[in-house]
Amino acid sequence: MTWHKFFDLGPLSSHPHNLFYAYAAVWILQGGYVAWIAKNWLATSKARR
Amino acid sequence: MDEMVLEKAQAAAIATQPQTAAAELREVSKVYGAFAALRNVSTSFEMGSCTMILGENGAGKSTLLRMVAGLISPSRGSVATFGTTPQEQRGRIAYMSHAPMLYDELSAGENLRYFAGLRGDGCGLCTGSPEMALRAVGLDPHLKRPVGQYSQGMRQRTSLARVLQSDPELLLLDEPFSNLDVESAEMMVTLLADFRTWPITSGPMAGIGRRTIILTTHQAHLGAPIADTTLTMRAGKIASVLKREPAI
Amino acid sequence: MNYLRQVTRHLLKDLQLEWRSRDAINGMLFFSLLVVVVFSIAFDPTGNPTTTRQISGGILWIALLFASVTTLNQSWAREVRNSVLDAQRMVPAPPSALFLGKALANLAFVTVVELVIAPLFVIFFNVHALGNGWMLTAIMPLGTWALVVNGTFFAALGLRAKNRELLLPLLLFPISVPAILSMVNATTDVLTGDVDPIQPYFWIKLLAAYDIIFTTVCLLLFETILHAE
Amino acid sequence: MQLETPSRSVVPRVAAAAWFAVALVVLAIGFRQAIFLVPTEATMGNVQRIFYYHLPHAILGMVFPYVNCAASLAFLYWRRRDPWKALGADALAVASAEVTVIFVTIGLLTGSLWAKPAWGIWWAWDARTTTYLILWMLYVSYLIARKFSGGNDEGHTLAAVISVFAAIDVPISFMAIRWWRTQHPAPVFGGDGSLDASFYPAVWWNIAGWALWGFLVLGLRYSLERRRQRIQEEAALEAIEASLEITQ
Repeated sequence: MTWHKFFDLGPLSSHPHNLFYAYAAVWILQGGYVAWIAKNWLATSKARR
Repeated sequence: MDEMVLEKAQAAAIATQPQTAAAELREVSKVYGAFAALRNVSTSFEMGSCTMILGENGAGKSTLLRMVAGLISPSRGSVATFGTTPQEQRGRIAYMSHAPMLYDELSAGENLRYFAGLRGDGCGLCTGSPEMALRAVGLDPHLKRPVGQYSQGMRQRTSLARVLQSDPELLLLDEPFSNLDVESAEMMVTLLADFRTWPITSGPMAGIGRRTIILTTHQAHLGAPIADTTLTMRAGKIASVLKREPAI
Repeated sequence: MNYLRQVTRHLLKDLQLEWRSRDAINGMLFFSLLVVVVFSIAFDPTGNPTTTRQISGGILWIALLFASVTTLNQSWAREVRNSVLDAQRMVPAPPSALFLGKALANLAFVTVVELVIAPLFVIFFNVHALGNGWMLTAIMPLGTWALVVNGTFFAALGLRAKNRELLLPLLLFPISVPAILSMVNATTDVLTGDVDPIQPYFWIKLLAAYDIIFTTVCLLLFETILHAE
Repeated sequence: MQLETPSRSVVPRVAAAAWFAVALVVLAIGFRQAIFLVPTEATMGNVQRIFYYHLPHAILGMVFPYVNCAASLAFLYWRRRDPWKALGADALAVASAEVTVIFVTIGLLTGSLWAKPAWGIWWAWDARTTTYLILWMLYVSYLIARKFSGGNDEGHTLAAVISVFAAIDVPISFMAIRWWRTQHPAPVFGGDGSLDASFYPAVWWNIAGWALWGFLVLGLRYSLERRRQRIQEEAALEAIEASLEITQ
């Protein structure tokens, strides 16, 4: 498999693009959660000063 | 022979716990979020004393009382009643709040019989029956009306009967005179003064201990006749302690 | 022995309170009646008798589940009124007796509702058991107890929380999934009678196991939540 | 109270950064294996590669609930004995519950994206998906209940009790749903049971990578909660030590 195929979103009636969506969803959710933690971490740092 | 053993046990009890206070708070704080209801309070309530706690709303009176009753635990510090935790001494402590703590749908007699039953069979015999307790506070034990239809004064008296029938060695009263007319309040004071003279007949302090009362109030003049210690609280701290001979 | 006597005292007290006020049973009765009627409007039971037979077990339990949720919060509300709960907490007796007494009282209330609703159910949905009808005498109490024991516990847990009306179903429904699965399947199997008779036995056993496990956990943890303050 | 001197806080930060780097490297290797190196599955084609991200999340989603249960039991044990340790256990409990929800959400989402090409439907009520949905519901309701019951000690206790219930319920509902679904026709699940050895590198690297990531996130969330608790403690201490504003 190649990068080109990975990002190939294709027509919506077939589902090869689901692979991309699945990987993207994983990273968005995991990354978003970590970002949320980081945001709150900074907020607590401010609160302490 | 039995008497000898008993006397020895009593002597030992006196020897080992001469300073045991009825209730003792050591550096107690209670924090709700960023609000401190109690702030580093240390005090003790002598066995046989009657303490009146004065203070404004939010001064921490009720919190202190509920803590001694074992209903809330301190955020910091420790509370001891009769040398151990309040939870272990439930049978010897009674607590009466300004809410009646009775079921509205049941009559006074039914309420009291229910609570007397919950204390188990051993206690029921020594305390005097619910009927006696109701007579003591001046209510008709055969009254069929549910508590929900009582007047405020009658409810308060029923509430007092509920705590008295459990024969407590440490009696905690939160605002017992609130919503009472002067006459009822004076009657309650007389009852409490009488209660202090009752001998203790069971438990480790049988025959030697004396009953302790802690009450909170706004109306200092009502509690003054029985109180030998007046404790004033302000913003979660004890502002002053005043000891004197009680009038009654 | 003494413990049993305590439980009986709490139970009798709750029955007496309910007898004097009657808010729980009346509310539940009407509520479950409403659910049954709404479902019969939505599904047209006379037109499709087979489908009705297949889904009526589920409808019956959903009606009872929703009805008991409305009551379970109320059953603790009467302890909170006048701060009686403080008096209960000061009593030198095992707190689990209070819980058990109240759960048994709630079981009695829901059973009364079942006894009234069941004949109505038969009339409205035109169902009768094609399998072993007597099995319902085991399924109904076991299923009701599964709902009531956890429901009473979570209602007590939500006592001091905000949004406590919402909190109870929120906790009760997910936790009750295995029980709901068992009782609905067992009831459906009995009503349709088209599976081999071993199947409902299996669900009854699972339901009984669920009851035993969660009753034990509730009794063990009730003291913790009563004195959580 | 001096909380964090810089010298003390450097070590965990460096460790966390190193862990983060390792996790990213392992995940990169896992990604390369899953997308480029492992052979394409014969019947499903490239879409099958979702599996390499789906499986680690599904497995780890079953691990964190046990962390949550253990932490809650620890909280209940320490609650009266050592409040600060108990708060730590509570922080771990909330962190693991949130991480559980994140992982199970991803497991459900990727599963659904795979189910569409594999089975032709987005959602099949088969044993596995149903049990994961129940798992998800249990921990979401745990988090909502936490929110409702307030951030005080009482709320933590109630949350710990709910967590124990959820942890007991998880295996029971898993069994019940499995037994339930075995009598119904369910979509046949081909793949992970009979996985060819040539797919192993992608599976193992990704499981390792996501486990490293998951426990790191758990640690980060835990220390964030710990930090919040410390700020709260400071605020409480300040409230206790605040001087009386009333002139004596």
